[in-house]
Amino acid sequence: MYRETDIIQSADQSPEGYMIINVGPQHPATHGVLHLVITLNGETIKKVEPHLGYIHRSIEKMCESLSYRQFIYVTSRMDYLSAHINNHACALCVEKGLQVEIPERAKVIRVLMDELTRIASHELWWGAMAMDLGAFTPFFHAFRERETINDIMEETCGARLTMNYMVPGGVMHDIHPNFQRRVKEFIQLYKSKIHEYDELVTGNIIFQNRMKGVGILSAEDAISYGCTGPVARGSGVSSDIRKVQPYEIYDKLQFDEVLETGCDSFARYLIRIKEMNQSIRIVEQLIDNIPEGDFQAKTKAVLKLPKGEFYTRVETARGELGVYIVSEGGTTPYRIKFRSPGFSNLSVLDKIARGGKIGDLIAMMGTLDLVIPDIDR
Amino acid sequence: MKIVPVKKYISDVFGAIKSLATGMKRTMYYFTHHKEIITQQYPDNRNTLELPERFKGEVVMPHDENNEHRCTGCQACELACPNGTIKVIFKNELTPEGKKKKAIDKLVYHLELCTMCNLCVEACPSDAIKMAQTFEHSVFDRSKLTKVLNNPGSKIMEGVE
Amino acid sequence: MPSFYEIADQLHSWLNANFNPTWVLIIEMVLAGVAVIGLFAVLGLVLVIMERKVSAWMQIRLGPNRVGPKGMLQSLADTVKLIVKEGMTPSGADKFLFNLAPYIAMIVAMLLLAPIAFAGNFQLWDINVGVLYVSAISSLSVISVLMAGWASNNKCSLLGAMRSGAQIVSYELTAGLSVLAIVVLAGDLKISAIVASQSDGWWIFKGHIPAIIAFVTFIIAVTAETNRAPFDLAEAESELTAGFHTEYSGMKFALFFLAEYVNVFIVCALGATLFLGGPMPLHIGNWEGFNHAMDYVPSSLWFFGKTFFLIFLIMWFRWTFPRLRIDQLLNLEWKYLLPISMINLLIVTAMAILKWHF
Amino acid sequence: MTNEELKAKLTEWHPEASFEEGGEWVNLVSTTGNLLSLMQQLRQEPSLSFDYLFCLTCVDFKTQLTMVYHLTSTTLRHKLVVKVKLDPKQPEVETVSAIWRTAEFLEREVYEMFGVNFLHHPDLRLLILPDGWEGKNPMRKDYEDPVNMIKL
Repeated sequence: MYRETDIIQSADQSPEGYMIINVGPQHPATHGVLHLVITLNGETIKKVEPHLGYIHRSIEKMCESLSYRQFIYVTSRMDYLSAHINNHACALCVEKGLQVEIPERAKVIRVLMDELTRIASHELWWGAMAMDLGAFTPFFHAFRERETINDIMEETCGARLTMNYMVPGGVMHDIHPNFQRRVKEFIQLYKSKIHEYDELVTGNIIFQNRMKGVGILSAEDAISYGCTGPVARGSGVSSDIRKVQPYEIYDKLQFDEVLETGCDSFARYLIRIKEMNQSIRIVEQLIDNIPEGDFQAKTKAVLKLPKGEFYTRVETARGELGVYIVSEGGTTPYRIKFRSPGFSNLSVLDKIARGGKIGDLIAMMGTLDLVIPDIDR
Repeated sequence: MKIVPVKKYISDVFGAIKSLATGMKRTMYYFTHHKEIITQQYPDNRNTLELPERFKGEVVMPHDENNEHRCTGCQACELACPNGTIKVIFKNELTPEGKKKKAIDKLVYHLELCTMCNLCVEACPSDAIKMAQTFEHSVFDRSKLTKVLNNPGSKIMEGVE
Repeated sequence: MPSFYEIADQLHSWLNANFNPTWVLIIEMVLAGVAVIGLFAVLGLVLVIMERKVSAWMQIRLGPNRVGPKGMLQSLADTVKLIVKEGMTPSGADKFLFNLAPYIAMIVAMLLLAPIAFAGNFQLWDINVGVLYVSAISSLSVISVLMAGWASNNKCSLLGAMRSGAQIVSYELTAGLSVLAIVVLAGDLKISAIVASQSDGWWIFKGHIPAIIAFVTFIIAVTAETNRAPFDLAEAESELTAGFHTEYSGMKFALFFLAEYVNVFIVCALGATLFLGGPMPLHIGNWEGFNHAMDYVPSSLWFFGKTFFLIFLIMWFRWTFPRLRIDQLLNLEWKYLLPISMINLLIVTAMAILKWHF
Repeated sequence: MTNEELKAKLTEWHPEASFEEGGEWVNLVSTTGNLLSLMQQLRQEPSLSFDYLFCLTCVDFKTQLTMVYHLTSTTLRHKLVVKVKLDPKQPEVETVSAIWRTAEFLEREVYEMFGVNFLHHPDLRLLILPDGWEGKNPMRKDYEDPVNMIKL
């Protein structure tokens, strides 16, 4: 796929001592098939150039031939760690077109699932990030909590990763009778274990030195590069869609948008740790207050969106996911665009990595929380 | 170059050692507390392993004791499937009154294409298909993944339209 | 139960009675060689399974538990797999150096075993500059790493090798200075003499706080010198895939792997000998009954017990800490460990002159 | 700023600009010639300060290609959709990557998927498609690939 591009040719004329290394497509720290061509001077990074497309499935093109019910399942495969939230965004966008009001119970269930997904995603990120830095043990500790969430998901949605639980008009099944009990058990487990995260990783002097002061991303750059989610919030840019453009019932919930002004890798790290606590807070508010009623609004068997354009923004675990549907009035979307958070977060990597060491690059990639299928779509 | 005062230098060293010791205490706790181990020994616990009833393993068509199923052949599942996993093949059957009636010959299911999205089960108006809780699907020959869901010789249940 | 010393002694006199002295020497050398290789194999197997179990328990999982009782033969099965695997040489590699490097790593590790006192009066070679010998030979291990990294013709390997070079050269200093502290206290470079000087108490107890500081700096420095996490920058699998041994496979990879573990064993054995009394039993002041009971434990058990305690310590580090960055690694050495151990050496010297230690 | 206020303000500036109805946000239709100056104005005008380009894409309407820019402001929180219609035979438009750096990657994606040529783009190369890709642009409606596209 990658043969010889300008960077190789330009490197031939580059100053003596520059070295070009391919990080990926198969590399332990890229968590997927991301391919970075990095130019080094010794250990110092001079340039990072991403090459994408190794896992591009052309989901946008695929969706053009799928009906409005069918295309939602594909989006689970984009950012597989926040599959629920991707599905949620699509369902919201279709509902916006259909002008369906969904039952209150479905809204609450959706938000609960979203927040559990967010916690699960951040758990995995935390483990993987520590592993990138060379500490293996946190990975397994993170999986203990993540698997509990996966079990809850499996019981209610029938799958652990790509659930396809959100459908236009509500959710596919009602929640499982055990759901509330098990979520409460999970909250107990989470609260009894969260301090270990600080003991093992956050407070560790080696970890802090690896993270503090590296990968500086100023607020202006974060905005200009279109960074979203924890990456932008780590630079103090308020960008939580749940706050700035609330959807579902987020405007009625008590939670804080976590902001850090450190602008470095450590700030981005702290954001995600604190965000997990906020998500727990949301789950705690909702878990005993799931209203009775239908879990799905009545919709027609064949959905047809009116001619027009529909755009929804939701906050996934990685940032803002935008779903842009152009409809010509048929049963399939005329054009779908997914504005994925990873794509714009990746574009900033070259900016923040320059001047750092190879180890810093790995740490920065960890704090950007890249999911490659989300970037490539 | 910045000069660090001696006092700060020493407190840095001790702070660092303390933070490292905290982490080591945590790993030592798990090293000595084997009850916290969460591993499931998968092939060994196969007999006791229970999957939730909603788990989406593969699509099956339940038959009753008379070898009758509920599928009317309405093709709703075929239309609902995003991947073309299900193909309904028809045959003509004679009803007891001597009329010709359309019925399914085979409901072909391509497990290798299926993404377990549950849309076919949702779409089915007569609850003829459901998701089974199996998950050990690996086979040595791809053709074995193409399944016929209705049993040979089966027919539609009385009263299902 | 006869001690190692008695067995060796009886063997020696039996050989002397039956063969002429030249043959005795040759037979003894062959026996020693076989013993060292046997020890290598056993150490490799034991340490690998130990590491895997330690890591598993710290990571709330079970670890290997299929091959043999409680999975204890897992590393044997791994060895068989590695031997059967094809050892590939990349086409662009410098074939001679590429194939030589793992053997150099092994030979260095083997040479280091010579002066180690495994039990009371039981040494292969009680050289009079034993500590110096160990310090000198152990710095050679960097050559095999550099050779492997360079000959692989792979940029990741090269970077790993260069990191390793910088790292080992720096940490040699601290390791040397920490060892010197004990040499100053014991007043001898000979391993047997250092062991003998601890018959009334181990140096870590006798030497007050400076000995403890020397012990801590020694442990940190040897962890770095053996390329173990959190100082495993030469491998750094999340950065450089596998660093200097990216291109190695099969038996050649196994040799690197084995050499790493044997190096860990040797530095821990040295640490146990210098700071924890080696084969000397634990004696506490005037507790006659206690001291007497301790004497009944064989000296080889004492030695291996202490060594494995230190090995466990190093494994504990590995499975707890994240990896350092290369500049932080060097900062740690030059800004923290080196000044601390130098000042410490001064204090120890003063202490030795003024006879402040016990 | 509400949609109506925004619309009034934009009409004041660009009397010739047209608006498309529909959608929850203001749809401003610009021309290829005016685009860059309009965008700069939108970014720099303090009462608008559209500093955040959250979506840049292209839609193939067969008779025309439409570039769609979704803009918002991180301080004022209003949104604007800017559209530019391009000729599908030879689609060319000025790059906005100097105004919003995120456009650099997004435009590279549009370049390879739709064949839109962005003038003065700093680094207009293939990003996702393999190097040496020849043939049509995959996201165009007339793209055919008998091997990889399976029609159900």
